[in-house]
Amino acid sequence: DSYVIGAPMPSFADKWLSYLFEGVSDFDAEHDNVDIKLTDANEDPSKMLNDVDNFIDAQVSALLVVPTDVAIVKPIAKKASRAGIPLVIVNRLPDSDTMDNVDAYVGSESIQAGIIQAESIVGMLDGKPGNVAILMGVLGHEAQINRTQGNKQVFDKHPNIKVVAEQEGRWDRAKALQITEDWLQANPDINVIVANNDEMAIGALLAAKKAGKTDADLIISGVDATPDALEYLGNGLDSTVFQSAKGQGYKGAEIAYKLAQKEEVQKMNWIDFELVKESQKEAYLSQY
Amino acid sequence: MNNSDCILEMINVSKTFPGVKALDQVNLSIKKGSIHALMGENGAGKSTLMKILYGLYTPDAGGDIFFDGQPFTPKAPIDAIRSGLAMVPQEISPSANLSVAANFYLGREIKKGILMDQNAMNNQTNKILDELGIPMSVETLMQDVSVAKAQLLAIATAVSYNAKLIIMDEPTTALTESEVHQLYRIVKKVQQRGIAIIYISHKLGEVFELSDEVSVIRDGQYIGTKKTTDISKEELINMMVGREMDEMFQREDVTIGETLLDVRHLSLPGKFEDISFTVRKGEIFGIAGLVGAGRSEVVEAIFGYKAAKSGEIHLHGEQIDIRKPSDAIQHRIGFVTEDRKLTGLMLNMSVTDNMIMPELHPYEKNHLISESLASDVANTMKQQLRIKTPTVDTIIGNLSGGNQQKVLIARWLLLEPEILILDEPTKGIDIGAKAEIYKLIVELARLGKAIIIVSSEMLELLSLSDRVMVMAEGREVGIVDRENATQELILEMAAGGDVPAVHEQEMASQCQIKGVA
Amino acid sequence: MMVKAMAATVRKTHYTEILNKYGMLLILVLLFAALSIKIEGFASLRNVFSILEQVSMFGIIAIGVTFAIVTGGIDLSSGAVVALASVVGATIVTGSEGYGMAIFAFGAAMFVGSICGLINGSITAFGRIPPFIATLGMMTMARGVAQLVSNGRPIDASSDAFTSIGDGSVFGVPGLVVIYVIVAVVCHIMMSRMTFGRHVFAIGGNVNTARICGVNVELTLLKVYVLAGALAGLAGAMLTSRAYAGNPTFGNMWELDAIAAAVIGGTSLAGGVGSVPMCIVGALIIGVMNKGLNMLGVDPYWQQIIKGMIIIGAVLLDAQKRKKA
Amino acid sequence: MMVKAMAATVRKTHYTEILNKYGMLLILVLLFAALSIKIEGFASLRNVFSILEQVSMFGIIAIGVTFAIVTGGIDLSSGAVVALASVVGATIVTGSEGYGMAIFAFGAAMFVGSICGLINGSITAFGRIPPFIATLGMMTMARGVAQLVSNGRPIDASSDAFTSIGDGSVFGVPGLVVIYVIVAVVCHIMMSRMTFGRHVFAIGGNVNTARICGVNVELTLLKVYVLAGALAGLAGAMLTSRAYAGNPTFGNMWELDAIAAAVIGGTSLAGGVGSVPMCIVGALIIGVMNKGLNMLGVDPYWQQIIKGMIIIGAVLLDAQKRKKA
Ligand SMILES: Nc1ncnc2c1ncn2[C@@H]1O[C@H](COP(=O)(O)OP(=O)(O)OP(=O)(O)O)[C@@H](O)[C@H]1O
Ligand SMILES: Nc1ncnc2c1ncn2[C@@H]1O[C@H](COP(=O)(O)OP(=O)(O)OP(=O)(O)O)[C@@H](O)[C@H]1O
Ligand SMILES: [Mg+2]
Ligand SMILES: [Mg+2]
Repeated sequence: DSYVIGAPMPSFADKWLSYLFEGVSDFDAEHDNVDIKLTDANEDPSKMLNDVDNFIDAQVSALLVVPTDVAIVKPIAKKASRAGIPLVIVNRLPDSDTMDNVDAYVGSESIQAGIIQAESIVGMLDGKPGNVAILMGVLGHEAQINRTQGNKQVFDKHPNIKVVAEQEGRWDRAKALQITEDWLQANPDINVIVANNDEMAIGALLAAKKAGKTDADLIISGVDATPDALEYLGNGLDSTVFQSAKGQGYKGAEIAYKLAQKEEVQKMNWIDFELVKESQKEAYLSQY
Repeated sequence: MNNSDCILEMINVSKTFPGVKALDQVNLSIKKGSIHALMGENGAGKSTLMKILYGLYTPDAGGDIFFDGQPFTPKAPIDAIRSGLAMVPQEISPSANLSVAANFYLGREIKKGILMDQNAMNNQTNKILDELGIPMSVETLMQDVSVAKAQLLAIATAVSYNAKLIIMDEPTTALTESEVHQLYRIVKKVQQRGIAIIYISHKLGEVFELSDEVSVIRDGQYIGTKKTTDISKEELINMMVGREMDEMFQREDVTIGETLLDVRHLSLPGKFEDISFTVRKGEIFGIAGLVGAGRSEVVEAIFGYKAAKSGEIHLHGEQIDIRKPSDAIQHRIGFVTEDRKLTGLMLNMSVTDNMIMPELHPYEKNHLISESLASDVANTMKQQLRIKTPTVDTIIGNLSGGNQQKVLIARWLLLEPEILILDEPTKGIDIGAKAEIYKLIVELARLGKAIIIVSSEMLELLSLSDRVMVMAEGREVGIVDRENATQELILEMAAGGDVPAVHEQEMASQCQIKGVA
Repeated sequence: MMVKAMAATVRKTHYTEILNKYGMLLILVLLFAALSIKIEGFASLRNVFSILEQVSMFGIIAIGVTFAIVTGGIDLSSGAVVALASVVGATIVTGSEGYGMAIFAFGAAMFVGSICGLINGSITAFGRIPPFIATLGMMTMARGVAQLVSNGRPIDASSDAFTSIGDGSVFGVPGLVVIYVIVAVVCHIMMSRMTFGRHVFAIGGNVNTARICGVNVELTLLKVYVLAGALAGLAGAMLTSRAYAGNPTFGNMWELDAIAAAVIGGTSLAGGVGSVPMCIVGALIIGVMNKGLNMLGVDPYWQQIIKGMIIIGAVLLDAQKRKKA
Repeated sequence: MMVKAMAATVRKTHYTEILNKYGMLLILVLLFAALSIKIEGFASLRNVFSILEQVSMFGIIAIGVTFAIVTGGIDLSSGAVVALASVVGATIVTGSEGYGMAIFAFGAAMFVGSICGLINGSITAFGRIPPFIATLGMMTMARGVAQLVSNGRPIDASSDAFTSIGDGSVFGVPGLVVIYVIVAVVCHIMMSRMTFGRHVFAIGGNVNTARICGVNVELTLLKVYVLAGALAGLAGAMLTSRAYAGNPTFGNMWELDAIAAAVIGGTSLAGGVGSVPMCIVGALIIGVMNKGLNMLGVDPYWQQIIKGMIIIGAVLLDAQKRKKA
């Protein structure tokens, strides 16, 4: 038998996701009897619903979805269950009510990334006062909301650490660069910059370099452990958080494949975040 | 204060624009049911005065206006319309995307419930147009209606407002002789209904034919009002320009040289067919015909603005290839187009820019355009043509209609053309300026240039042209020499499209006859 | 002979006019036919409804935008207004169940949209600043307010009554499609048969003439932008009901799709020309194309490229046809 | 008496004209002064250069867009062209070190931009379809190609030679600012003192008249869009050099900032009016505002709302002043 799996994706312009897609494609390439079709919602939840509808119309054997935001999973799950098509959600965890209608989940909890990231900073500060600025992704995105929340949860517990500024860097290196320039000018006390992703962290460290700040002056931390970011690790960037994009993609595809064949699968499949510091740079680089 | 005979009284009305005092304490009284001509040179302030009445401009403080015995301060045209005052503006610009009937009822649509009653509007429009003798299909889009028809429609619209006073600002500039007569008829019909009319015109003939009284303003100041029967043409001209002047232009003769332009069998099917003529150095060549005869299309084709399908153009005895206007400019052909708004003005650019556009390199220094060089030249032109504008940097849209026209003529004079084509060149131009333009044209001819002039003003064509080509329905009817050209002959040729039988023999000896099978 | 030629041109004109008017419809039909041959099940009623449902939201926006464009203006704020309306609608409906609340949420979304439109319209009509700038500013502001209201997060709107509007159907016709059809019919009548519509055209044709003829230009513009805002608000409510949530990221760039739909449908950006039915045709061309490309499984990068080419191609084809004819 | 009155009005005109011309400059100065009082160090040379550097990229785009708007057109593709150019530039420069390669990358980025512009221009000039649609299509296409080329990922561009352009400075003036100034001066001369510029205005003023005056309308439009494309490409290269990477997500919505800058600077969307210096003033108003809001640490939600209000407010203030004067 041959199976078609519909895979609505939130954005094809996102670097981290592009590795996730690679994982999906790898699985596709290894299995002859499955064809996984990816679509790009351009970060538009409504577009994602259209894509889901289209796949349901095309009567795919399973749906593999990385949702644009967790709220959108609810109608997706309803549509899928109405059509009797198994649904796998990857990377972004919807609430437990919604999960009742989802067949399987692969990924992690975004808030963990924020927590891990913040704890590494608490460690690096080692009791010294910290004035933190947070660079956020596009406001309203699931990762922006939860990573920022994770950061704040940790910082709130430490009276020596204050969040002094937060702005929307739109996941974008150039935007983050500009904001950081302005921050450093307005507030020379900032000694920690936490970014919701690595691209913005790189923007921040470029701005820091321009402002003449040295490594010792500033702690900068990102999320994703992209190859670019790993290169900067220890060279301006102090930590990042790895979440296996390829692993999630591959695992998600595998589970969707199994569901398509009506096999039993485990419902929750956790792929945890890992803190990456300079010492582990080579190990992570070799994974790409 | 107010006079019960008068529908309108304006007392000490002034209007200041940035840099221009357009009106300075002007007085004007219009008697009920009379036709009142308003005259004055270009930029005298006639249109401004009327726009104040129509609520388009707010006058300076200090003046008073009484309409139908009541103080009158319109804030917007709708106020004026509601009080019983309607205007046919100088530059009519109907909504081209709407139908005739839609334009007719714009702003006062007939409704049935919440929907418009399209049928009623069509029928009513039809009825009114029939009454006034302007029959046409009321569902035609306005963009497909000729300028002349649009002008008559605008008048019909004004009439249908049930106005007590209608302002007509130069209603005949877009019309040819026959339509002018149609207009006279309509104006008189309107007057018979007891409606007063303010009639602005630069044409003395019209004023004497139609009006009961005539008022003159000069340089924004009120000069006086006279009964038309009490004043002579000379006196009226004197009032307008402030000096003695001849109305009839007497051109002197110019020696005519070799053939410069030779047009052979030019055709653009559907527009004009088989047009052939020559123009010699120093010659002024007129083209006559009714509206829609295709005169404009012929000269547009010669200039390369519209492509002719077949035919040849020879210049200096050599065939030339004109595909686009820049080719014509290269051959030093100039072209003052007929429609100022559509193909003439760049409304929001300065007078200077409007003048120099066809050829910029004479104003360049080190490959860069020198603003001072350009304004110097523009200033010279301003003086030469007596263009009334605060500075040459003024936006051309702020000039009066006649002065805009002068700028456009200046544009092509600056090219120092070998051949100058003028399509209705004196549209909206006052008597004094007209004479100046005529002088200029003759001067150009004396310099050995060839002039082609398309005009609907018979007097203008007759007094200027060495020869007149008459067109009808896209065909060339014949070419008449200066000695033999009479108004009657040309009109007959233009109207029939065929040479009238009675004249045939006579004319065969007088002129070359073309296009007659 | 001349007369005959004239008669011929007159007859030719009729064809031209028909092509002018219905050229885009032809393109839509051809596009649909081509995809139906290529994709099994494309030419099914189910699929047609699905396309209509997907089109309905930005299609409704496009109708509002058409009014604005016909006056010679534009509305860039509609996407952001969708976001704001969705957040407001979701806030109202979240946690409640009844139909009353659901309808109130729809009303509130449209009301919020109207307010945005009122601001757009006032700035444009009374401030005399270009609608491009007025609505560009509103685009930024409305999204900011949407984020402020929602604190940057999606707001659950999974009230059964409310979502049944987006999920349900009337005699097999999806609820959103029903709304689209109603809006289209009402707006078509407004535009083509009512004084308001006539004035909209007059303003776009020549605003000075309209004013001279006593058209209340400011009031008409105000109405136009309020209508456009209200329709964007309605689309926001529809999206919320479809997505079971309001979200400040909703409607991103929808204004461009809506404008594209209007222009593909033959609305002239210079103003004075446009119609609701043709705007629907324009929206359907975009919708059919989106659906077709997805169902064909075209690579998303290529989808964008092809989408751009189809938009340009359709308008180009239409322009060429007119020139030749 | 009359003469005196005239003299008075003439003097009044001058004030009006100055206000018309320099009203926005005044607003810029006031905005800057207000922020300087509020924020320590805002009124420093260092900060001014920083603002100029941040503005330089979309400011250069705004200059190109100004040309397009003056002809009566628009360019919506510039943000996407930035992305494409950045990806192309980064691809060339990645892994290489020499200055030759760096300059080649800049050239290639501008070339790619020009090609996009050439397509925009051809479609607009010869296809006679509205530039809004042509460049909207190009916007989608260029971003699609950028993603295709880069496979959706940022491309490293950390060649020292290349990044030194974005990082370096000439006599204390940041490199990007130097480029901005050069582009501005050259384009200002082109627009105000050269035949090409005069023709651009003529087309925007009245395209029929331009034709009658022998202007090669098609060629001029082509040049305008090629220029706009090349400048967007240049901005893309500058951004790449500043960010040490090319990225298909770069330049998102920059076209709107660029158009806003042009219009705030007094360029009329109806065509025929505009200037490079005022376009710079418009860009600086946006830049100063962005910087000020960031330095004040204004909540990101409120930033958007305030930004929208300032854009509308500035244009509104300008329009009011003119009306009164
Ligand atoms: N909107 C305006 N702004 C500035 N100046 C203006 C404006 N309108 C008219 N003017 C000036 O006011 C004066 C009177 O113009 P007006 O149009 O009333 O003249 P006119 O008598 O109608 O001339 P014409 O016979 O040429 O139509 C002119 O000098 C003109 O330049
Ligand atoms: N914009 C237009 N739309 C439709 N028909 C037009 C248009 N302009 C001209 N025509 C038609 O083309 C034909 C030739 O017009 P043209 O302007 O050449 O006539 P003309 O002899 O120059 O008259 P005029 O005195 O009006 O200039 C006429 O039948 C006219 O009605
Ligand atoms: Mg006048
Ligand atoms: Mg003509």
